[in-house]
Amino acid sequence: GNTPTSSSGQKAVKVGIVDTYTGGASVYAKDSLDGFKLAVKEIEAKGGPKIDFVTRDDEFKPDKATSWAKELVMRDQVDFLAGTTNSAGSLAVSQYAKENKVPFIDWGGMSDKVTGADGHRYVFSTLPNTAIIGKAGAVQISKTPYKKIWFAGSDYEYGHSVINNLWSNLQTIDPGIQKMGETWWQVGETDFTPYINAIRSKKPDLLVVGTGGADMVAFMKAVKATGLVQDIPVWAHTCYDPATLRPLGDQAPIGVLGTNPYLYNYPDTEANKAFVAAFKKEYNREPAAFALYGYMAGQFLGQAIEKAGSTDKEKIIDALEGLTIDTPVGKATIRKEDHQVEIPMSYGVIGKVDGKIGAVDLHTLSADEIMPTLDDIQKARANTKK
Amino acid sequence: MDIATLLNQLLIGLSRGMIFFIVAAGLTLIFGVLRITNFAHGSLYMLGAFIAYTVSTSLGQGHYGFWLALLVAPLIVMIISLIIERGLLRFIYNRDHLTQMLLTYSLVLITGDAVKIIWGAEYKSMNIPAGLRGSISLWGTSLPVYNAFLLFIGPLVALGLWFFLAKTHLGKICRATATDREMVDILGINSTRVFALVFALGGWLAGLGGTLIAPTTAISMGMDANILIYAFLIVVIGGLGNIWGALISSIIIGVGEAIGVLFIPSVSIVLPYIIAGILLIFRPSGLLKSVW
Amino acid sequence: MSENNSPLVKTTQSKIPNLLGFGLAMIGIIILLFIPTMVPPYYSYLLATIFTTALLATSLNLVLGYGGLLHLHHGVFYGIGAYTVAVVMTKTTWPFAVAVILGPILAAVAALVIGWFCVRLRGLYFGMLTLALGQLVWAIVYRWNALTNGDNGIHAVPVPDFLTSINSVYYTTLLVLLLSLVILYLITKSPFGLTLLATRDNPVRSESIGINVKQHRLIAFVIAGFFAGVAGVLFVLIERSVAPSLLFWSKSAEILIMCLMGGLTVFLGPTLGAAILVLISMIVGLYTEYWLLVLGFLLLILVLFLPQGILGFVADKIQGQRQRGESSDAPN
Amino acid sequence: MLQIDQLKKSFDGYQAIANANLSVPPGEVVAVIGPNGAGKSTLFNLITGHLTADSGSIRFQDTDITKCTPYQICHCGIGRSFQLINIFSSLTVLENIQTAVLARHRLERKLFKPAKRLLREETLEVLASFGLVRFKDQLCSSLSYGDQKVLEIAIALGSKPKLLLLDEPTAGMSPDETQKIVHLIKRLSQDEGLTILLTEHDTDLVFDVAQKIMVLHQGQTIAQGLPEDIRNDKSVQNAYLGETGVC
Amino acid sequence: MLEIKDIHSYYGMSHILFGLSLNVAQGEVVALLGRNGVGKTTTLKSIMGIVPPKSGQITFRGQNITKTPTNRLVKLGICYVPDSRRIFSDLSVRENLEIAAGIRTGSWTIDKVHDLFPVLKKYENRRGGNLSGGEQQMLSIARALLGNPDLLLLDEPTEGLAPLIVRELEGQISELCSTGMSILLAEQNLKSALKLANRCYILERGQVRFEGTVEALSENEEIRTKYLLV
Ligand SMILES: Nc1ncnc2c1ncn2[C@@H]1O[C@H](COP(=O)(O)OP(=O)(O)OP(=O)(O)O)[C@@H](O)[C@H]1O
Ligand SMILES: Nc1ncnc2c1ncn2[C@@H]1O[C@H](COP(=O)(O)OP(=O)(O)OP(=O)(O)O)[C@@H](O)[C@H]1O
Ligand SMILES: [Mg+2]
Ligand SMILES: [Mg+2]
Repeated sequence: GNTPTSSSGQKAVKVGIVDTYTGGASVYAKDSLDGFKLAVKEIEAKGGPKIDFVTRDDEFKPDKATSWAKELVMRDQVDFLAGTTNSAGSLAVSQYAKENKVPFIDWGGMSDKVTGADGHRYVFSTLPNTAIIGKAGAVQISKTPYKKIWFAGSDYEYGHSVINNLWSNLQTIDPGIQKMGETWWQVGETDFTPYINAIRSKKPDLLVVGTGGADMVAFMKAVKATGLVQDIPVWAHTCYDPATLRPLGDQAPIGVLGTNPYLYNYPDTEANKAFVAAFKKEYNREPAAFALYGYMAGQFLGQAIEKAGSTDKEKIIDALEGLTIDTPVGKATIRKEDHQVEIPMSYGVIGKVDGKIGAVDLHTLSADEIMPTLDDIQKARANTKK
Repeated sequence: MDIATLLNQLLIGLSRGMIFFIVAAGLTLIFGVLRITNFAHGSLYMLGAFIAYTVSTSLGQGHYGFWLALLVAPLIVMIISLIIERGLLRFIYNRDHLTQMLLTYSLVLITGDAVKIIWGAEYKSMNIPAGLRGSISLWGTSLPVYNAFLLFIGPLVALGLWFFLAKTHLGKICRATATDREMVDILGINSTRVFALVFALGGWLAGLGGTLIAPTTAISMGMDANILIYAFLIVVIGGLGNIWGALISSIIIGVGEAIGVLFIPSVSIVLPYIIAGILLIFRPSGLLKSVW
Repeated sequence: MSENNSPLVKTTQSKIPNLLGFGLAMIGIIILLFIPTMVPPYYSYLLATIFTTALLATSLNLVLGYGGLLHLHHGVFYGIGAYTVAVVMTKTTWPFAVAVILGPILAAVAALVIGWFCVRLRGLYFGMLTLALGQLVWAIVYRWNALTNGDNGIHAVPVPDFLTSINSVYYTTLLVLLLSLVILYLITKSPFGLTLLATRDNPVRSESIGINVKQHRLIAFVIAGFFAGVAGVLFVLIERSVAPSLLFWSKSAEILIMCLMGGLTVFLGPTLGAAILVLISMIVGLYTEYWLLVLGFLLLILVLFLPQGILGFVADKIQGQRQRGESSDAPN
Repeated sequence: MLQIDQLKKSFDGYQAIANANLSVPPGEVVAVIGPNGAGKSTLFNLITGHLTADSGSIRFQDTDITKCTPYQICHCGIGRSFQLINIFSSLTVLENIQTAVLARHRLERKLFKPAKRLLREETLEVLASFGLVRFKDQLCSSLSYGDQKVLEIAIALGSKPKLLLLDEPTAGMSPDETQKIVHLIKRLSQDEGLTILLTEHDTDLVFDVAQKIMVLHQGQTIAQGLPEDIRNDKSVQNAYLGETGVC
Repeated sequence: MLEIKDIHSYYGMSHILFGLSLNVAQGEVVALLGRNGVGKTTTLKSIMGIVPPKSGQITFRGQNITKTPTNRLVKLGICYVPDSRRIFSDLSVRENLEIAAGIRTGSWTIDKVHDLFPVLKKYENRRGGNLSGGEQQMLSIARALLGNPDLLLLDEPTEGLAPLIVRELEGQISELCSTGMSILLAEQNLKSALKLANRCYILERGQVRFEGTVEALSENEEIRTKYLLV
């Protein structure tokens, strides 16, 4: 086809996006796509490189994801791949990316394997993965007095991975902490009362939950309806995210603990305000975390192309490694060794602010505190090699 | 494990079974009378939930929203079912099974995307109405009021269905149609109208199930597939077309899952299939008599 | 009575004149042999995917169309075939050949076990038990993290070097597809296939002429499972990754649609259906995220106007013409 | 050859076979007669294993087949036709017979040999003996009722039974077609020495072909013996013959 | 009142009725005779639109009903008692009657059929499926009567019934005849058919082979032996 050129006379870089645009998870894909589009627009407005993109719907199926990745690379000849909310899909596309030397930016799959055990030169992640979430959660929980912990979650990769990481980090931080048991429910579960009632009867000090999306909202509703927090405190990543709190309205269970990488009103900085304003102007809604991930992906890519001064993929990869940019959450770096983005994470509690339910008692954990160590990464990679 | 927890879990399982029953009753009714495997039943349930959301939020998530939704949403779903029946299904009654399945499956695909076009991809949530919030303390454990409400609604629906089928003229005609459609025609009753009625009633039940589940969960795409598998298993285990069979198997699955969660909490995902597999292996043609 | 209701209406007796059919097939095969040299590699990949899917659908049709059994969860055997290769290649040091052989065999064994329970049931009960047991297998694969990596799936499955290029994958899948189709075709024309048709048409009568209907169905089920396993192996060759969604019931629904779309009554119907469905999903997917909506409407039209499937419709037309020609000497 | 003792079978509390006794000597044509709903078809279904008896025994050539499945019973050498046409509607006439022939040779599981040529001669022989050769490549659903009924019997012959059960073989046939069946029955019995057990409402036919008659009434054997004895039996006249007798 | 002209009916591909014609006048009882499988039931089913004829015409009181849907015929005044009785086995006896009542109003009510068949009142609450054959037959006839037919189609009402019950039923049917209802009766039981009917048709292979009064048939030995085997 035609190859549009940017003002600098370079060939446009083409990104093929494979993400989930049907079904329950499509809300994230939409956010990240909008964030990415915003970044692309901003870069172009500043006279930066031109970035083209096309999207494909993987329907949350990993086989579809690779099938589209192949189409994009072989037929559409995209230079970069990006996506996908389904972790298994991210891993599958990542593997294809590696074999065909096409860089892949993961802005949806949170599996720690993407940049951890299965990481390689051609994969980048612009969102905090489950290793980071687990570590952040462990830090937060270690600051509480709870020792006997029950783990629960949605029975899928994200849930298991968060819980596993959290548990292994907790063990290293405080060997006195004890795991009482695990409960796993089906993704898409609509009625959580039996699970909560069962866990409650075990009387743990703390319930740690690894769940997301629609399950999170349904779970929080059940927490409120059963009055669980009065008996047993609950921890859940993104529990005070607007995506969770907005649908819950005044039915959000006050007192649930959690971590969160990004809120449109936190961090309360000029950079974030500008981003929120720009996003709102474009799409008439506040950006959620996935919008940030897509946005960062676009910014990283644009700035790397500029830095590389070329549209050569290998050169862009070199430029991306260790690249630090300004983002709504402060400085963000693509870590050179594992291509994992380093951003800070907040933690806090669901509470009432000015009569409205929101996050209270917010603190920030710096990227250094929560990134998996390079040692860990090396160990994980060595393990899969053998 | 103390006995109170077990009892409470039993009640929770029962209330879980009630939603299953309401949805599966509609499906089994359609099975029994129309002899159609309605894959779109889950979609109607999902539509019920989304419409309930729209109705209740249009009243600002207030106290009346839910009750209005409870009234209106199932009715709207019923009208949609009626349109489906008159517009599509009635042309394929004399076709084979798979063709009918395929038609209803195409409706699944269409409604899935239609819901997304109308309501967007984001999941929705509606509130539990004011009077049904919180929980009741029972033997030192707690049972959410909403579950208690379901425990009340479920039998009400069962009773209503029983009354309709056993006591009303139309109900009797429905039962007669289930056993011998042609004979109903011979007696001068328009059986395709009965089909329309039953399909609409089935749709109403699916919509009711969707409305009732809506406050407890996140209303999202994908709800359809989840409930569909449950409803199918329940209908088959109960004996195709047998409403009371559906009631029993709903309770078995609901309670079975609730109790299962207590003892093997980490693999609850396999529970419904294990229960269904065992029941079908030991009662290959369903718990109660099938009308087929 | 539901048995008589179930899938099939009639079989086509060599409707297209044999020679013409053979000639067409030969030309088709020759074109397929040269395709990779003529088109960009993506299309070779797409065709390889179609070949695999076609084999899967044809294997289902052995029980669905020929056996008249409402098999609602065929994807399980496909998944087992694929997972076997993936697991063997990543978790053991066994050679590739073992993995490739083991895939279909384990799929067949699974079919034997599931089938053993199911063949006792009729009609929709049969279908529902396949669904329940199949979902159970899915749940096991999904949960057995140590072996299957859970819903992450297994990626970068190593395969021998000679199978890494698109072209070699293309020729391998093509070869295996043709071979399998020939075998399946022979089976449908064999005494076994004829008897299978008889059990579909009239199980009661079949019993009374000395056919063990349940066992016969079980064998058909196992054969179908075996070839689904073969398709699963091919899938791994093409994608080199597996995920539990291969065994989820919606995958099986897709296969079922392919069979119905192409036509159950014609041997090559499912192949056509597979090609159409894969192409639709790809082409429509290029333009809109609402491809399922489009598919839904297509199915609706198909059901209302071409209930026999596409090839079934064509075959009916041809047969209709023939019958009109013959009707002069028909009785009554 | 076939020995039935005190057979009982009930459906949902309704006693369809109350007490049936029958012995079929080798080489003879035996008829079971009785009013509609007397249990004749039920008796046949019990013999061929399509139903299982509640109590009593069925012995064939000194083996107890009471609990056997239909296909086992067929392999023992009992073939049957059905009252309602029960053929393989999507197969051709030739294939209909061929399945039976294949099953008899236990070739039904042969996987890779084209069925087309297998045992064709034998199949054609059966077709020829029923005058069906000219239809051989037609779908059997396109046959006329009478021809389908003939095919119905021919399928049973395809498995070369030693004992043939015919359930109302001439029901709904024209007189000349009925005559053909009578000849066929006689030929099978006399020329091929086949033992035949049949039911029929056409009493003329029954008295014409049968060497022995058993009368079933409300599930009970009320008489058994030579045609003349039956004709003159008082209880039989009351229960059956009298009703359809002269007006 | 009912006139059938040259109808051809099929079950799928098999041709059953070959240009059959007959008529029934007001207040007349007509018997359709013939051996098993000659097409008596099919004729009745063709009239009822269950097996609509592919060609030919059926008129009822001058109105063409060839393509009229089955369920409309009751409103026009035709009721049918099928040979297999087809009681709704899950419904009670009373429910079976209730369903049929009120479609077309007239003199027949549930009370009146109870008078005609007292057993149906006695076993009112029994499941239809648990009735004996004769009782089912009465229920089936009663159900049809509740449609207040002007023309009643009866398919082998005496089939499978004990002689005593047959006699009772014959009495009840002749009682119906005397009310002026037209009846078209398919029968194998020649004796009872001749007792009830004014006129009869003998069918053979889907065609009428003999038409005439009962007396004519009684006198015609040849026809009887040829087509009825008696
Ligand atoms: N599967 C069944 N369930 C319930 N009742 C049955 C079943 N099969 C047969 N019957 C009943 O058993 C009785 C005997 O039936 P059967 O078919 O053996 O009679 P028949 O002697 O063959 O009559 P016909 O001469 O009309 O063929 C009938 O009253 C019938 O209704
Ligand atoms: N549903 C059907 N499908 C195919 N053929 C049928 C069907 N019903 C009846 N027939 C055939 O149609 C012909 C006429 O049958 P019909 O039932 O009208 O005969 P009948 O005169 O009522 O016989 P009977 O005295 O046994 O009731 C028979 O040869 C029968 O086998
Ligand atoms: Mg009989
Ligand atoms: Mg009849």
